[in-house]
Amino acid sequence: MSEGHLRGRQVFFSIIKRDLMLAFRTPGQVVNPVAFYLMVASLFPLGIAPDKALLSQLAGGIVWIGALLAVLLSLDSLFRSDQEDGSLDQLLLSPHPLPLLALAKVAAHWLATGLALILTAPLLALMLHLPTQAFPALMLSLLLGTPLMSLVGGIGAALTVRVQRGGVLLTLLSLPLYVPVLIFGTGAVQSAVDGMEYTGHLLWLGALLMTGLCLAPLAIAASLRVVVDG
Amino acid sequence: MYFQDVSSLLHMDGHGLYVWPTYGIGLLIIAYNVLAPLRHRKQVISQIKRQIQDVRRRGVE
Amino acid sequence: MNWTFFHKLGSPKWFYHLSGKWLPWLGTLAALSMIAGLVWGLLFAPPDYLQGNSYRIIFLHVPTAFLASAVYLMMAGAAVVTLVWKVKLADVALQCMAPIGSSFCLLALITGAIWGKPTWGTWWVWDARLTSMLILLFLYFGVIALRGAIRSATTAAKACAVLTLVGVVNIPIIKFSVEWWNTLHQGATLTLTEKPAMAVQMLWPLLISILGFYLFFGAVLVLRMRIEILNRERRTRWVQKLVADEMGV
Amino acid sequence: MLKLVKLGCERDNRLLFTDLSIELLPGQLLQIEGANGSGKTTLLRVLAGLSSDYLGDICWRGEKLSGVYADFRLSTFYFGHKPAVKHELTPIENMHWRAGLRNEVRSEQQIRKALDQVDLAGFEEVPCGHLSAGQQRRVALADLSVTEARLWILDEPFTAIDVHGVAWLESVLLRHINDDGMVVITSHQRLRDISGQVRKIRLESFSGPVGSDHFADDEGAFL
Repeated sequence: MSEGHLRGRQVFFSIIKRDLMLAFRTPGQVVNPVAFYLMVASLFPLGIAPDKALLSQLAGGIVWIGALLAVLLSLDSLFRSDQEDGSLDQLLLSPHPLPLLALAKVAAHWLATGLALILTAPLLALMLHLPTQAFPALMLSLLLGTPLMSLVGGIGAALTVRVQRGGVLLTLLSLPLYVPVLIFGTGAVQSAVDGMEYTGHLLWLGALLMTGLCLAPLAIAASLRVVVDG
Repeated sequence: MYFQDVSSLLHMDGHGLYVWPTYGIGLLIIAYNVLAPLRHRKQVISQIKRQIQDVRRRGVE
Repeated sequence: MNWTFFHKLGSPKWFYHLSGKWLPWLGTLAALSMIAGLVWGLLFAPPDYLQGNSYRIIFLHVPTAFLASAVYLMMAGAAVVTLVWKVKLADVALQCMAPIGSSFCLLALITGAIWGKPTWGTWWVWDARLTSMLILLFLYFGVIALRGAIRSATTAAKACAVLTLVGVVNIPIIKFSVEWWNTLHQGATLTLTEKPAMAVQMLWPLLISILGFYLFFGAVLVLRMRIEILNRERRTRWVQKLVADEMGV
Repeated sequence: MLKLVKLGCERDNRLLFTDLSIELLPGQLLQIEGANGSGKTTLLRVLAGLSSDYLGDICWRGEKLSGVYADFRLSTFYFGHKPAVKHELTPIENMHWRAGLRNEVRSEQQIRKALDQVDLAGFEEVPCGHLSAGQQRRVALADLSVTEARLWILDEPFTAIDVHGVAWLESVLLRHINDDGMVVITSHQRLRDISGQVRKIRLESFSGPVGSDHFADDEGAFL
């Protein structure tokens, strides 16, 4: 082959660069999840009660569940846009390992949406009167949690890529798998609110993230091969 | 039998109100597991029969 | 890897005719042992010194709870066989196990909830086992929904197999995190986990009804598989002949 | 190089084609004709390796595909029904990521030359969403003059392309075949000036016994 030979690393970053370009060329892809996140979080005070004491207890859960739903909302288009214009076939036909490319897609999705959610989380926490000593815990737990959500949700996105109106099905498939992430994430914030030590929760979240980083791309690659095969 | 008569069996000193409905729902779900496949079987058989008749009619023409 | 003996062994036609022979026996055996276990537990077993008669729900709750997770593990086994050796029967089994497993999971949840009322005064207890059972029910619904959403049969088979395996990998993580979450918020008082010390007269009916439910599961699974085989193999000669004979034409 | 041994495909209980055996040698073009729905696209997707749901064997350089999968991937170029072109990206960006995926690095200058050959000279910086369908397909086809893949699998490349484009595409195919490349193509178009090494097959002739909706009884143990 010619000298123009790419190692895995370069393809990984070229896919991420491509997807980020796509994300910033269609601002809706970044802005919509953040807008959704703000709206969901501001529904709770309207729905429950605006008083400070109650809200500060619920703040951690609301911020986390909002982030989870926002990630799920944006995951639907992760592979669907590629499937619609035929580039998913090119992804599968690349000599580079598919799990690596799947990881690149998920990483690009996290950079485009996950980070944006993490940056807006403090604003929401303020609105929901989250005690200030819990802010670091919230940011750290979201920093570990959102990539995990993209990874696990990616499996559901791959399985439902060719299903018409697969968005709801994607939620149905992914939510049960999000339970451990949610438990450890909100647990970290809650124990920070109570002034207790929260590194244990973050360690568990980190362990789950490592497992997800290793296993989820394999599952996504397998799902893509199976679904596109039909 | 542990219970002297039918009325104490139904009453189960206060807990009958929970035990019997639970078994009722249990029976319902067990019945569903048996009847749903049989109903589906009738459907599949009739579809195959219609298919056979079509093939025969096409064969006759 | 087309092992010839496996070819015959795994062929739907062979399975249909073989199961036709012993299904009625399995069915009656299941019915008998279920009736025996439940009647014994309901009528003859003594009440529990602590919970009185409400514990009799255990003869329905425990078997269905066992079955709910056991069936999902069986589905994972069938999923592996479907993906690795691509055996059609394994996919038929996977497809038929899901609705049965979910119905048992639902029954386990309902019985667990109703059992909570006399014991703790609330209809639903966020107990560790019940909560993970609830999430298991969502996993079941996920597999069933995915099966219905994908049209082409072979893709649906492999996609559901992948989803089942992803689910089975997550079950221990979910169970652990829910139990951890439960002890964090509730403390150990409200758990159903440790069964009350079972006197012998209570243990026997429980074991028999567990056996009965497992046999019942086997019988209903084979029943559904036979029907699904007819549905999938409707274009083969043996199915058309079978139906033609039944039509008496 | 590419040998099909008794290839058969069945989709949704419909037998598309069966025991299709053919060998494609370097320097040959295989044109697959057939009515719509006769399984042409399925056959190409099977050849490209997108679908593993087929009977029979595919051999590449004498060995079974599963053994030489990586090498086969490196030397194959697939052009599907939908041109894999991102609407928000410009033709140049599209060619960059497509080349990267195929494990080839192309300089800016090579890409601009390729785009120029497909008559997209002034459109290099225009997002593909603003280009016409024909132009978008030409962006994907521009890869042909850039790729080093030996085997080209093209699904209806001539659709939505104007006369000038057709002439260019035929010249590229001719040049590829002359330096021992291989092409599998589905098209209703008669390929005029490369008739020398063209082999034609009609898919309908491999559709197996007519009206064979009864399958062998004990077969069907496998998915």
